[in-house]
Amino acid sequence: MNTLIFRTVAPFLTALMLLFSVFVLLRGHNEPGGGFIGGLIAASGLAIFGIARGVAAVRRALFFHPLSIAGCGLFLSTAAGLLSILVGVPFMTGLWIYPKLLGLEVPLSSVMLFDLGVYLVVLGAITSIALALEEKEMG
Amino acid sequence: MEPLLAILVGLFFAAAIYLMLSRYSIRIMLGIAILGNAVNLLIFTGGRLTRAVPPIIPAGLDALPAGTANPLPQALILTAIVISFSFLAFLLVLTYRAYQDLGTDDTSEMRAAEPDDRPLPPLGY
Amino acid sequence: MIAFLFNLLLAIAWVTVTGSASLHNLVFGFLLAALALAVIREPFGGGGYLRRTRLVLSLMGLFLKELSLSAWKVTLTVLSPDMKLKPGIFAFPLTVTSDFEITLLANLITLTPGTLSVDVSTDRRTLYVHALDCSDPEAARRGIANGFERKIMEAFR
Amino acid sequence: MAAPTATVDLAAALVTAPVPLGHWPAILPVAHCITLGAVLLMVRAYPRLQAWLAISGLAGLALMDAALLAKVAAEGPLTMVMGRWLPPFGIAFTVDLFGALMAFTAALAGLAGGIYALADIGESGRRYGFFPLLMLLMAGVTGAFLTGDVFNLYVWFEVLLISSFGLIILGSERQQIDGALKYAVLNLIATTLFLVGVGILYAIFGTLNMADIAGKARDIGGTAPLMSLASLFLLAFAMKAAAFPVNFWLPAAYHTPRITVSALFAGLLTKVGIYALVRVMVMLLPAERAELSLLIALAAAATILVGALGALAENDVRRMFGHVVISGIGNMLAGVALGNAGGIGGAVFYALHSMVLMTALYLAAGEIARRGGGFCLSDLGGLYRQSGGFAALSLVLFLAACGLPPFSGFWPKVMLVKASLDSGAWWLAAAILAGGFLTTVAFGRLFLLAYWRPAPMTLAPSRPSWRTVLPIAALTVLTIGFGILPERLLALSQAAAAGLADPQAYLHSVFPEGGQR
Amino acid sequence: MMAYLLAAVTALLLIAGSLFALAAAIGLVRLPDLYTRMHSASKAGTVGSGLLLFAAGLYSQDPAVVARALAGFVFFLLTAPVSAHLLARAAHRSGHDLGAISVRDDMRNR
Amino acid sequence: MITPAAIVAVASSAALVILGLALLLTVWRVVAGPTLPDRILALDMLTGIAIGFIAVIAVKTGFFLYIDIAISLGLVGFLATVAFARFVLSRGNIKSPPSASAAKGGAKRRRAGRTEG
Amino acid sequence: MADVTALTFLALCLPLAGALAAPLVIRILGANGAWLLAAAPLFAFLHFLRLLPQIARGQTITGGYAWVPSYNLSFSWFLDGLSLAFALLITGIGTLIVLYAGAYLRGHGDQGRFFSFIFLFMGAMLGIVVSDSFLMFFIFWELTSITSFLLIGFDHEREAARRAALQALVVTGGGGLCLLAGLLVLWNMSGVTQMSQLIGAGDLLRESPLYLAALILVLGGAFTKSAQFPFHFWLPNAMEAPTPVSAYLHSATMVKAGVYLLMRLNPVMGETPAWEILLPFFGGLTLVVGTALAIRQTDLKLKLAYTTVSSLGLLVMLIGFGSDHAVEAAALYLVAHSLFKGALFMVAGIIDHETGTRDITRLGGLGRAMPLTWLIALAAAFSMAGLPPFFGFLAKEEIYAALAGGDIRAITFTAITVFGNALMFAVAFAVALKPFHGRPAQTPKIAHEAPILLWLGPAVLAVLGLLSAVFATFTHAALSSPIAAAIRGDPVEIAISLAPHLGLPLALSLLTALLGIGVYWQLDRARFWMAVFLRAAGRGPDHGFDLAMSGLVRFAGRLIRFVQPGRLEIYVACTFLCLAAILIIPPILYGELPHLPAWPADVRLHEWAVFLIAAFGLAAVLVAHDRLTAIVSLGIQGFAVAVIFLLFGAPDLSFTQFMVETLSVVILALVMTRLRLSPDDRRPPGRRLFHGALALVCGLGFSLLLLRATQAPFNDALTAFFNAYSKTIAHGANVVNVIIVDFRGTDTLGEIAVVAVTGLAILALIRIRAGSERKLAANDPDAVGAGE
Ligand code: NA
Ligand code: NA
Repeated sequence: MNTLIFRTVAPFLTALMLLFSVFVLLRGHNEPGGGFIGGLIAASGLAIFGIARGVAAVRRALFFHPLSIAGCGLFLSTAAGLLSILVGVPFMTGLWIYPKLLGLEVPLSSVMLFDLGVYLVVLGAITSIALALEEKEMG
Repeated sequence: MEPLLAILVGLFFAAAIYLMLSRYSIRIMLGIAILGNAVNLLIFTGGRLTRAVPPIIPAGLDALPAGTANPLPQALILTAIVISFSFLAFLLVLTYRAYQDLGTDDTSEMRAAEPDDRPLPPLGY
Repeated sequence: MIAFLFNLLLAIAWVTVTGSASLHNLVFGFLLAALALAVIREPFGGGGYLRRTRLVLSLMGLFLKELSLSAWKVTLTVLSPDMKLKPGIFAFPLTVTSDFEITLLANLITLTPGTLSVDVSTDRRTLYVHALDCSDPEAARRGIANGFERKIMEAFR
Repeated sequence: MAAPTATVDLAAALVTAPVPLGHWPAILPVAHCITLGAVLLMVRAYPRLQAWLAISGLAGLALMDAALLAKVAAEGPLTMVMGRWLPPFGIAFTVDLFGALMAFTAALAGLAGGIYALADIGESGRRYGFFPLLMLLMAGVTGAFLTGDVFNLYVWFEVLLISSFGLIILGSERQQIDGALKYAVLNLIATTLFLVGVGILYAIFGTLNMADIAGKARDIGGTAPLMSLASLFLLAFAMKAAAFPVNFWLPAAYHTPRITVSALFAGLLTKVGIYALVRVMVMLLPAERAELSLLIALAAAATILVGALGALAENDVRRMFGHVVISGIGNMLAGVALGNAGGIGGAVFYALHSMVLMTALYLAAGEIARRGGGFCLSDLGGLYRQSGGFAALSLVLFLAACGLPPFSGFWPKVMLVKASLDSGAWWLAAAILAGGFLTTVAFGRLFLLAYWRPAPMTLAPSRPSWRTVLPIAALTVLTIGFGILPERLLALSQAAAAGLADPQAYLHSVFPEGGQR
Repeated sequence: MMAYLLAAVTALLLIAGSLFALAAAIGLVRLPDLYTRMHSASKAGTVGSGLLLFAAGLYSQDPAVVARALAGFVFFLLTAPVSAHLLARAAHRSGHDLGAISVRDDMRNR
Repeated sequence: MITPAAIVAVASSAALVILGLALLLTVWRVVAGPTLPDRILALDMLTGIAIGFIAVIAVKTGFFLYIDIAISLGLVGFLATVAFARFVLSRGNIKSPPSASAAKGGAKRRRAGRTEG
Repeated sequence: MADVTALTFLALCLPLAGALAAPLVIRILGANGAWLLAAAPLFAFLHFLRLLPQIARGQTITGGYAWVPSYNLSFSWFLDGLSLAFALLITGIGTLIVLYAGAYLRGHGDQGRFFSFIFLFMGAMLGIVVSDSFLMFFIFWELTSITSFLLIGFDHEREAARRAALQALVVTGGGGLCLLAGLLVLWNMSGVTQMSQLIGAGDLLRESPLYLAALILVLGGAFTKSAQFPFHFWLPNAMEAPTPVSAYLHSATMVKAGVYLLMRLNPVMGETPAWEILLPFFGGLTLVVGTALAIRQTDLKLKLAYTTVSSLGLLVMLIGFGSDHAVEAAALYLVAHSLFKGALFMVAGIIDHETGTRDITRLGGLGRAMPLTWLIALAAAFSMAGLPPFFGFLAKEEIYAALAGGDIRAITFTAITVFGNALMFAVAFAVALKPFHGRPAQTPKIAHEAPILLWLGPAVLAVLGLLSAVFATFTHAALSSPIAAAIRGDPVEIAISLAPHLGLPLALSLLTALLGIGVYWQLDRARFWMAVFLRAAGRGPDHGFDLAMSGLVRFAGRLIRFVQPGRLEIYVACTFLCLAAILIIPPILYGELPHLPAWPADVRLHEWAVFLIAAFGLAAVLVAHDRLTAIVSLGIQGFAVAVIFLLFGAPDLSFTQFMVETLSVVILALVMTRLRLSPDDRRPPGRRLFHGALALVCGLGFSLLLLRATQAPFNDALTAFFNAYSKTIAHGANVVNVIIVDFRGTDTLGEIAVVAVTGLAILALIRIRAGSERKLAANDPDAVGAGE
């Protein structure tokens, strides 16, 4: 949809949506949200970008093929589960560390890694679908 | 509350099934979309209903106070929603491909895999 | 420069949205925003905005006022028993030229009373506007040119 | 957020005892498959690397499953609760003999399919994800066999289902699209019914852990709609397994994809349905199974006969084999219907035999087409003259499929007929034998027409490729091995059946303290 | 007293917002053609839901919620005109003419 | 004694009812059309009202976390409208002969199917 | 004496070793490899021969190894007079056949393969007669069916051979399944799994209510294998096999398996009315039909084949009689038949081999060119005709002695036997005289005397036929009496010898000979009248087989096209019909209907509104006449569900539902863009009504089930657990999310696997174009759609 207005607005919207998606991802553990919804929002943002500026622009922007991103996410999630073998606890046991970063305690956990994986999978897969459909549309 | 929801669930199932009984792939897809909702509502109701108290532990408390909604069915449904969404997406694209390649949305005309004129195997030896 | 500013804006947006105004959160938000922007880096070629912040704010003020009015007017229109409408699409010759300015103008027009941007011509010289009251297109054109368009040019040039 | 400060009784929430490394085999096969699937997804652009990763990964999976089987056979059921949460709160992977046997056999079939794919799946198929799909299919199959949680079972079902969707359309021929649509819609209905069953089950039991359910089902009976629930599960799994009268999706679709895919489907998918049926009906709801046994037996008999007749009626070799798969499902259902040790043991043995055999049969069908130029009986011929070795392999597979000795199909058939006669279901025994007879006729005709009959035109001498011959030959050797030296497998099947009929060991593995709420 | 004031303002915002939304809906039903209906939806509708969001933010007395409510509102402001533009443009391009009541269409002769 | 909470409760209930009415009217437009863009517009509007609905529920229940749902709904609602606009555009000109647009995709045209969506 | 068990096992394995070695040996040594290969059965024969004295003393030999202990099955054997005699015949004649085949198939490209099959068959046959365990017996039984399939179809390029092979497989394989059932019933009845243990269980079996069922099943196996009417037809067709196969299968082995089984079971199942009616009836019938058909044939092998049928009938008849004499007669005839029929088949093969034809009407005067063969043929024919001084004579005398009696049954069967024997007499000389004397006829090949490998086998058999009669006392002691004892279940002394004895049997023999000469005299006329008669009687079961096969395929085709019509709508309707039944019937049948719930009192107004909107959305989807209305209505019900989630405390669900519902609608719209389709309901009204009713029933069923399930008391232990530990241990305030990523994270792992695969699958679906694989194979660079 080659309209000047949409082309101009889309990047801002996409950036906002990506930002919001990370926000939703990170707070999911305590409030509604999480990796899946975050991923959906991010993918929606990229879809808007793609509709406005073409699939090629999104592909350039992502650098990796969306499915590789999904694969990476799946890998991270499984890895988050497998980490526990190092500690001698069962698969998928939540592991938490609290490193001090610039004087502030930052909670990091395998659970977050897992949710990040979910986010990436959803982002990658849905973007891949959207781009494939969109590309077809043009062709 | 559950009886009312049970009736609604029945309606959802009935609508989904009626749509899926159609010959036309688009109506089948619509039916599948509704079917997913029907099942989710069923699981939701099956976990018993509580009004408007989300299972989110308020700041300052260590555990949920009594009277909050049952979180487990919600978690199950979340998984189910995602899965049924994935399947719906796949099926939609499949329908599109089927229409493109087979030239029809009428499933009773989609006979590439099982044509009417399938021959019998040779009867001799 | 634009990238940096927009980045900072996004970081501030992050801080407000997350509701934690610590330095860490700002830095984190800045990083995230940078990431988000990196994804859509193409549109940010050059130019600068910082010095026009005041003008932007004034534009925003005008806009909010117009928006409130607009909603009210529409409400009145639809609730009036006989909607005396003379709708139509008129062409508005654009003075602003950059993508950003045209977009901003078009959106502001949409959000103001009785007008709605439908399209920009391919040569980017004309904006087609739908108006609920199209009995006097010239007046409408003048209103836009002296209102939003002028303010935009002030703020962004 | 800060580290938790509140004092919590950890022992009431977590498995506090250290988990030995020896428990990891319960989850590793699945984690391995998913990890590898993820990696393959990332290296989709490098087909050669993909192939080698996938094959070595599948071999690794087979080794892991073998180790798991050995462990379970030696020490009894093995449980690992994900996330250390006490059962039934966390998801437990509980591996008993039944699950371990199925998983191991599935891995073998998957490995064979993977090797065959090297020759069968072309460039575009690989680029669009054959190997990642295969790995995730294996993840779904293995997960389904190993999990001890009903909802988790549903999830693995879906993983394998969507992977199968992906596999079935690789190639995108018209036939494939048509077959895939039917396959997808009908299978989706089946999994949805399964999900409904899980929802109702949760509404009734308030738990999802199989051991927990197995323990509670015996108390709850009579106060809850367990018969309706059991019937629902029966329908859902019967559809998955392709039992008559809900078997239509299988012949509608199995002949359309690439032959490797058909082989994997035939070997794995319906067996997962049977697995779930056995797990749920025999272990979780035994009283309800007994009530429904007549219905199941009728369905079994009909499935056997319709499948066998279908095999006779098809001109396309792949469709014929599809009906043979169905007929086999009928045999397994018969075992479930009987429900006694012989019946369940026979069903288990049959399932294992069928996984190996059906994979091999479809791979052989691919080889038939490669050598004979097509799948249609009316055009085939001369295969015997062309290669005696391949004809011999095929013949062994055919005979095994007919249930003739001394190949693997014989033993489960004997067990099932014996079990039928023991419980007085002579008509079921008759159906099993009649099915075997009709299958024999069908395969006899196939051998006559495609192998013995002179070729309609001179066949080009085919270049044998180790990628196609090795998997078929290896599976054939297994078939012969199971036939001639059945003791180990038979003993394991019977032990698995005993474990299902009396799940005390299973329960104990999940609840070592015996504590259940 | 503050509580009453807050409650009153919230109540006012709630009622006003929902009324705006209702007005937009009425407009959607009453206005004669697509393009006029768009005015109703893109203005009254946006303001209506914006007011309701703001009411929620206000009543929560939590700056974070207020900020989010505002962010949401801004987002609608960004998207509403774009979607109106896209829809109007698409409709016009695909041959949906202005209603009979219209007096002028400069786009027709492009 | 009228408490502040009661005031808000009454107002929010009233708002819910008003919004419910608005929803019904909008739904009517969705179903009545008459043209495709009309329906799309109505659906867009429906999203907007739903956002307001969620905000009111947030007030009513005191769970302000619902606001995030409203925001995301705004985001994807926009996406839906964009997609529908594309749909309208790609359908081609409704006034030109239908065969020109329907031939796309190489698929056989439905005998009885209606092109108007 | 070396370890008998190990040696016996070795002897049993020798044929298998031969099968494996044969292709290699033949490839290296050519046809002369037969000498080497013959060593395998010869050694086995010698081993069994060594056991003869022990068995003759009335002992039995058992042995074996554990095989499938968990099924109480061992690889075990049981040798008594009967099994040993069979083992000797199988290995002995087998040795001769191997030599014979070496010459007969000299230069044949597949000779090695042929030997493999023959050895496999030999091993299977040996297995049948020595097996102690039922299951092992059955396994070998089926193996003979399979290997005979391969042997009969050896000339597979000829349709007739393929047909005959399939026929044999179908008939004997089908019978085998009957037998399996019968054996399992026997196992069930007696509780034993070994033949040797069964012998003591005779009374138990005969009194069991399952006796008749078991008998019929076993007879189903035995009659098909031993070609009893009406299953006789496969046997003559099996003459499509090369002559060595015919000679082997139809003299001492394959077709005798059924007879062996009946003999084996006689002590435990015999002497009951059913046994004594069924066996003689079918045996007698088979005797008559077989001889009659034999007369009609002009093909040497077919003539012999039909007499095999009648001989088998005779044996079955005798076993059915079960008297001492009958059993003795059966034992004698068993041996005699094996010897003469093997010899005659080989002679027929020699004639065929040397002249190129087997048609009796085209042969004559061969005696001059092939005197030795003629001599052999005459010797065998004498035995077959029951003339002294051959073993056949003893057998026939004993048969008549057995049948002699006063009652009508005896007279009838005597008449039948005399008739049958007379015809066999005629056939014997038709085979042994017609081709050899008279004017030499033109044959495709010029006849010469056969090479040694060809005549050696028949010569040995013919000589044995003579010697065994001459030294009858020794033969009886070593062979016949132990056989009879095994059949009878008691020790038996057979006394008959060539020594002159007057009496009714001799008179009957004379009558038989006279009749036989008469028939031989009028052979051409008899053949003509027989043909006329058979034509009048209609086509036999052989033609019926063709009809059955094609009918079966046609029926199956019709059935499968009915149950597998290829229309998705029918599949779906069938599925939902099953669903409706499952949802409605069990609750009614098992009293699981819910009790009537109290009407919920506290439903609020806006809740009603949401329910209504949901229902409205559903209705709108159903009646939508165009795609967008349908899609948008779909969105309405989806939104309503999301709001329901919101109203009942599930913000995460609501969140996700909103997102997913919107995205579904988006994808629907994107896809619809390219599908110019109408979602209109284009069903005829009747179908609509049916579908509507079906859908409503299913919906009602789900409602009832859900209602009933929620009326049971709820166990919320899981929820309590999650609520208690979500924050304290898992560090998350949003319990739902903690469940998703921690408590039940494995579910989510599977879920994202689904999502990832969906991405991949859809990409494949969109990108791969039909035929791209094919194009790629042809190195077409444009094959895969847009590159990545
Ligand atoms: Na999730
Ligand atoms: Na708007």
